Amino acid sequence: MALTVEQAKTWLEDFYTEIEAQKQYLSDLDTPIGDGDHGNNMARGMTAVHEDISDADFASVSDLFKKVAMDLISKVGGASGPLYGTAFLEMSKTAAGSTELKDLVSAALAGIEKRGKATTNEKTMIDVWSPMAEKLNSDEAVSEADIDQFVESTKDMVATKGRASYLGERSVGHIDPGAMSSGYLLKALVKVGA
Amino acid sequence: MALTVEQAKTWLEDFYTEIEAQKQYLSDLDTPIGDGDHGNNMARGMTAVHEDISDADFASVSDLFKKVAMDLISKVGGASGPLYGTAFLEMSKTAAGSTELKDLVSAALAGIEKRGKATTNEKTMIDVWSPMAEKLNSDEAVSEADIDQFVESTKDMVATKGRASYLGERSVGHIDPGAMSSGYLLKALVKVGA
Amino acid sequence: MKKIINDPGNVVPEMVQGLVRSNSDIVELIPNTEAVVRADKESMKGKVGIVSGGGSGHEPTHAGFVGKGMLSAAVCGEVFTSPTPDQIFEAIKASNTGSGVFLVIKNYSGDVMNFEMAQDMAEMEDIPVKSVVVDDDIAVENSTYTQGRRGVAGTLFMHKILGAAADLGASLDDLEALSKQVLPNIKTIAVALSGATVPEVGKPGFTLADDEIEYGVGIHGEPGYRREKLQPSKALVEELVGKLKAEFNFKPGEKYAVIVNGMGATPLMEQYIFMNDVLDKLADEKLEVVFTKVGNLMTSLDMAGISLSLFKIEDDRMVDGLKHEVKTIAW
Amino acid sequence: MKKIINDPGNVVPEMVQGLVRSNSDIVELIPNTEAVVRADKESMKGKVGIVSGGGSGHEPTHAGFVGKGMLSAAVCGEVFTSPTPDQIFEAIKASNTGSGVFLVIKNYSGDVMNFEMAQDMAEMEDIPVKSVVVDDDIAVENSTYTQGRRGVAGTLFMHKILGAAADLGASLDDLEALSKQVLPNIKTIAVALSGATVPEVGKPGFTLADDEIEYGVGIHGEPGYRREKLQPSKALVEELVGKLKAEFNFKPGEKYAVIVNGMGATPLMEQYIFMNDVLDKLADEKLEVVFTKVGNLMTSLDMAGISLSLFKIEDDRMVDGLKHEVKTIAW
Ligand SMILES: Nc1ncnc2c1ncn2[C@@H]1O[C@H](COP(=O)(O)OP(=O)(O)O)[C@@H](O)[C@H]1O
Ligand SMILES: Nc1ncnc2c1ncn2[C@@H]1O[C@H](COP(=O)(O)OP(=O)(O)O)[C@@H](O)[C@H]1O
Ligand SMILES: [Mg+2]
Ligand SMILES: [Mg+2]
Ligand SMILES: [Mg+2]
Ligand SMILES: [Mg+2]
Repeated sequence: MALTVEQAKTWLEDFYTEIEAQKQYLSDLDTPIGDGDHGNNMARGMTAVHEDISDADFASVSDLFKKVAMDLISKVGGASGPLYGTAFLEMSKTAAGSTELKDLVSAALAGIEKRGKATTNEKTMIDVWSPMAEKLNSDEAVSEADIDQFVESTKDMVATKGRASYLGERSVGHIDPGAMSSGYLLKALVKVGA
Repeated sequence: MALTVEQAKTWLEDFYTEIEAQKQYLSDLDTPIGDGDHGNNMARGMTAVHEDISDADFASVSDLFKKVAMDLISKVGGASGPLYGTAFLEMSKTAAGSTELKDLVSAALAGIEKRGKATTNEKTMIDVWSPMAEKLNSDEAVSEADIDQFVESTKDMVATKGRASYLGERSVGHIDPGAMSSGYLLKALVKVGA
Repeated sequence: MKKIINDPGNVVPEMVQGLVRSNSDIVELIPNTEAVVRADKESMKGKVGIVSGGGSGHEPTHAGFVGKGMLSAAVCGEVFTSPTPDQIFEAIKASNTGSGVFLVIKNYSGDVMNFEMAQDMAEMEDIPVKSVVVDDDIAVENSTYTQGRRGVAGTLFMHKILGAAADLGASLDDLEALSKQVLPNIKTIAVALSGATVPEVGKPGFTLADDEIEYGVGIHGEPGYRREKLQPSKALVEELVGKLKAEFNFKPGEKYAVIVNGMGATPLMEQYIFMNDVLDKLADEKLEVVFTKVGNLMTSLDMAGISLSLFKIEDDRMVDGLKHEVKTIAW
Repeated sequence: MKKIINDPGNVVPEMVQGLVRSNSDIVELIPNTEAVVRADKESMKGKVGIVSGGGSGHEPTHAGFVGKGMLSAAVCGEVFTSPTPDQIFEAIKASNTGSGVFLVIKNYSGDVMNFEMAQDMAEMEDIPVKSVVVDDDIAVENSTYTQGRRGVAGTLFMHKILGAAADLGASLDDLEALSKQVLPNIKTIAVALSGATVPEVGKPGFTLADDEIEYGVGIHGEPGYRREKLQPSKALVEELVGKLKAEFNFKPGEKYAVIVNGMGATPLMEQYIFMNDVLDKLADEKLEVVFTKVGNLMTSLDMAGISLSLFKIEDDRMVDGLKHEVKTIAW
């Protein structure tokens, strides 16, 4: 379960393709409980990532992730930019030692939690990353259906962090857009089969 | 055919009532070829006139007209304020000597022409005042139907003065709002039977 | 009609109150009028007064331009309706410190007549008064047989130049001569994306389809010269600068001042994007831009749209006038 | 969507270009960014820099408040989207003349995180940086377990006070202390008449019926606390001042500064009428109003509506700060 540079590139290219396809849907999810830009934000970032990695060679997964982190940090903005940027920055640091999925995902989660000062059950992307890390760390297999279910779980939560928190109870009944995009990212990761 | 103070008051009160009733219609006429305020403008002025004359006594027609002129000048604004104001100011001057209808109307017409630097066939109130003065000066009787026809004649004209002139040829097919309000004024005058 | 007002018939006095009460260091109400005069009386001493005004609904025009270095007083008429002569006369009196008063009038039949009557009243009281009638809107064909062109946002150039000159001590005759020099060199053209709603009327003066614009609309929603589908900013600039070019007969190396004016409901973001395209286009024409201003300066209530005003600079002292320091609410 | 733009994906750079090109005496572009810094470098020498920024679409905020006496630099993010740390870091570097930089951040998760990352970057290069997170929007319930209150138009009080202090030579520590003194005393509440349309989205973020308003809406169209039928200005004032009263716990004789802020599509006429009613209401409450400002200051694109900000003055030096002279595009 260790990620190679090739696999990592495939992962990110698949994610890029998915974001392009789901851009409108992600922004639509962000409309009732946010400001309707999550799809645009992610697409802006992943377009830059795609342009920078598709024809480039990377000596290591760590180098590749560092590039991805920088692109996301400098292109996305909003809340998701620093969160995904920090996730990849932490994964880059970890990948210098290990590219085991459980180590990478745990590092990303720690970065997101630190950056966003949030925890589980606050209706954010953490509610996808956290159960994912947990399963991996107990050496359980994670299916795409599992991830769909992590994403879906945010629907019934009350948002207490990010823009959706302004809605309080009214945020219930909507899937969190950042959870959805994180779901796409992690499903793409599962798919490369590392 | 000389106007008394009582008749003059009746005239102006009738005009006030008519303006109140036709306020919306006058503004509607002013919408396609102007700025849609002629009814409001006239109503603002005639409300002031009504308040100032209904319970007051006037020593002469001249005094009464002076009061009316001042109210119209200071309350109406726009194009119609100075025009009607000047008309009553000139009628006030003339009334010191004669209150014959033909003298009054001729004085008003001269005032309007001077103030507006306009002449007949420019699709303005002059196209009502001018034929009215002409008929009176040739000692012909003027019926309400005659006045309706003066007003109606502005419909086919091209405006070359006032706001409607910005429309050029496109002003054709619409009755001039100032001609309509002048029609009301002169029909009310005919009705008092001086 | 969705407006933050109380009584549609009372919007002007309430607005003027709000304006004066929140800017008492700059303007004060002239008693018993809807006109305002500079609070800084010291700045008017020995200077010719500059008075302007017109219908309300164009805020910050005109009251927002009263203050040291610009207007001495401004008269606020009913919405889109010329003010009355008695109010203009009060503004003239309040602005006269002995050197006379210069009137800046926009070319509408109502404004011209009311200001002329006020001028008559002032002359009867021996106050020397001169005036200029601004007619910068090139959307209207000019002809001696018509009312002629309307006065729109280019009028602000006149206010600024005359205000600066008066501040520096120009006489009434100087100001008249200066106004004649400025007048033929200011031209404006607008494009509207939506009509304006006068509170007492309650519905827009005209309506445009969701994808329609109208070129050449006046500041009271007077009709323009063409309707068409919404265009990108660059195409709007192409059309509007094209019209101005034909009027000015641009020659490479000429100097221009530029105002991009929002009509009321158009965000500043769009105004800056439009200005960016205007500057590109004027550079293509090899013109030198010596002064720029962007903002909601002469609005039409809630109309969406923009007007573009150019001022051809034939004398560099005009630039000094444009840059002369002022203390107003809105310049 | 009816907007004067070219490419919806390119509105920010084109707007920033237009803004900088038409105000080159006041601001200049920081190379390779969408951030602007003061043109007047002399005014920054030996002073602590003040940097703010956020998503675009709030013009004239923030770039319009860059200039001597106010901000040193402003970072323009994508529309309604926090700017990125690298751009903020460039603004910090451009504003640092050796005395450090103070950041004014509005309390949105994105802004806080991006500014924090920029602050980390600056500290790695040994630039001393401190910051304040403004959370003046009382529409949102406050709680340590949530994101907390949003930063909205009351932030302008913070910019003005800190800008004046920095101009007079305050140190980074002084500014931090001052910001802590100001923060609890600024509170804002808004009412929206219509939603804003982000160019890349193409449709309004929310829609209201023809006769409907929403209290408490945020500057990105975040939901408010109640929808109801359109009310007269006086009733809106009653509601909004009522909310502020409950927060401040008004006591007779207290001094307040007041900002009435247009959200973008609301005419100045309505803003002045609203201010007139606000001043009446505050007088009823026996409060003393020591400073007022009215205008489109922190907008939300083409949203119609108004926000009302109060700043409780506990120290008269704050009034000096508010009145301190500045040279900016829009203050
Ligand atoms: N403090 C936080 N911790 C973790 N995730 C957060 C936090 N704040 C926001 N998010 C995530 O960011 C997503 C919104 O991203 P986006 O729409 O791109 O940014 P913005 O809210 O600035 O418009 C949310 O759906 C949520 O998953
Ligand atoms: N120069 C003029 N001479 C004569 N009548 C004029 C002139 N200009 C305008 N009018 C009259 O004034 C009327 C418009 O009045 P009104 O709507 O009250 O003023 P405004 O045009 O300022 O809104 C026109 O219908 C026309 O009859
Ligand atoms: Mg969002
Ligand atoms: Mg009219
Ligand atoms: Mg009118
Ligand atoms: Mg956002």
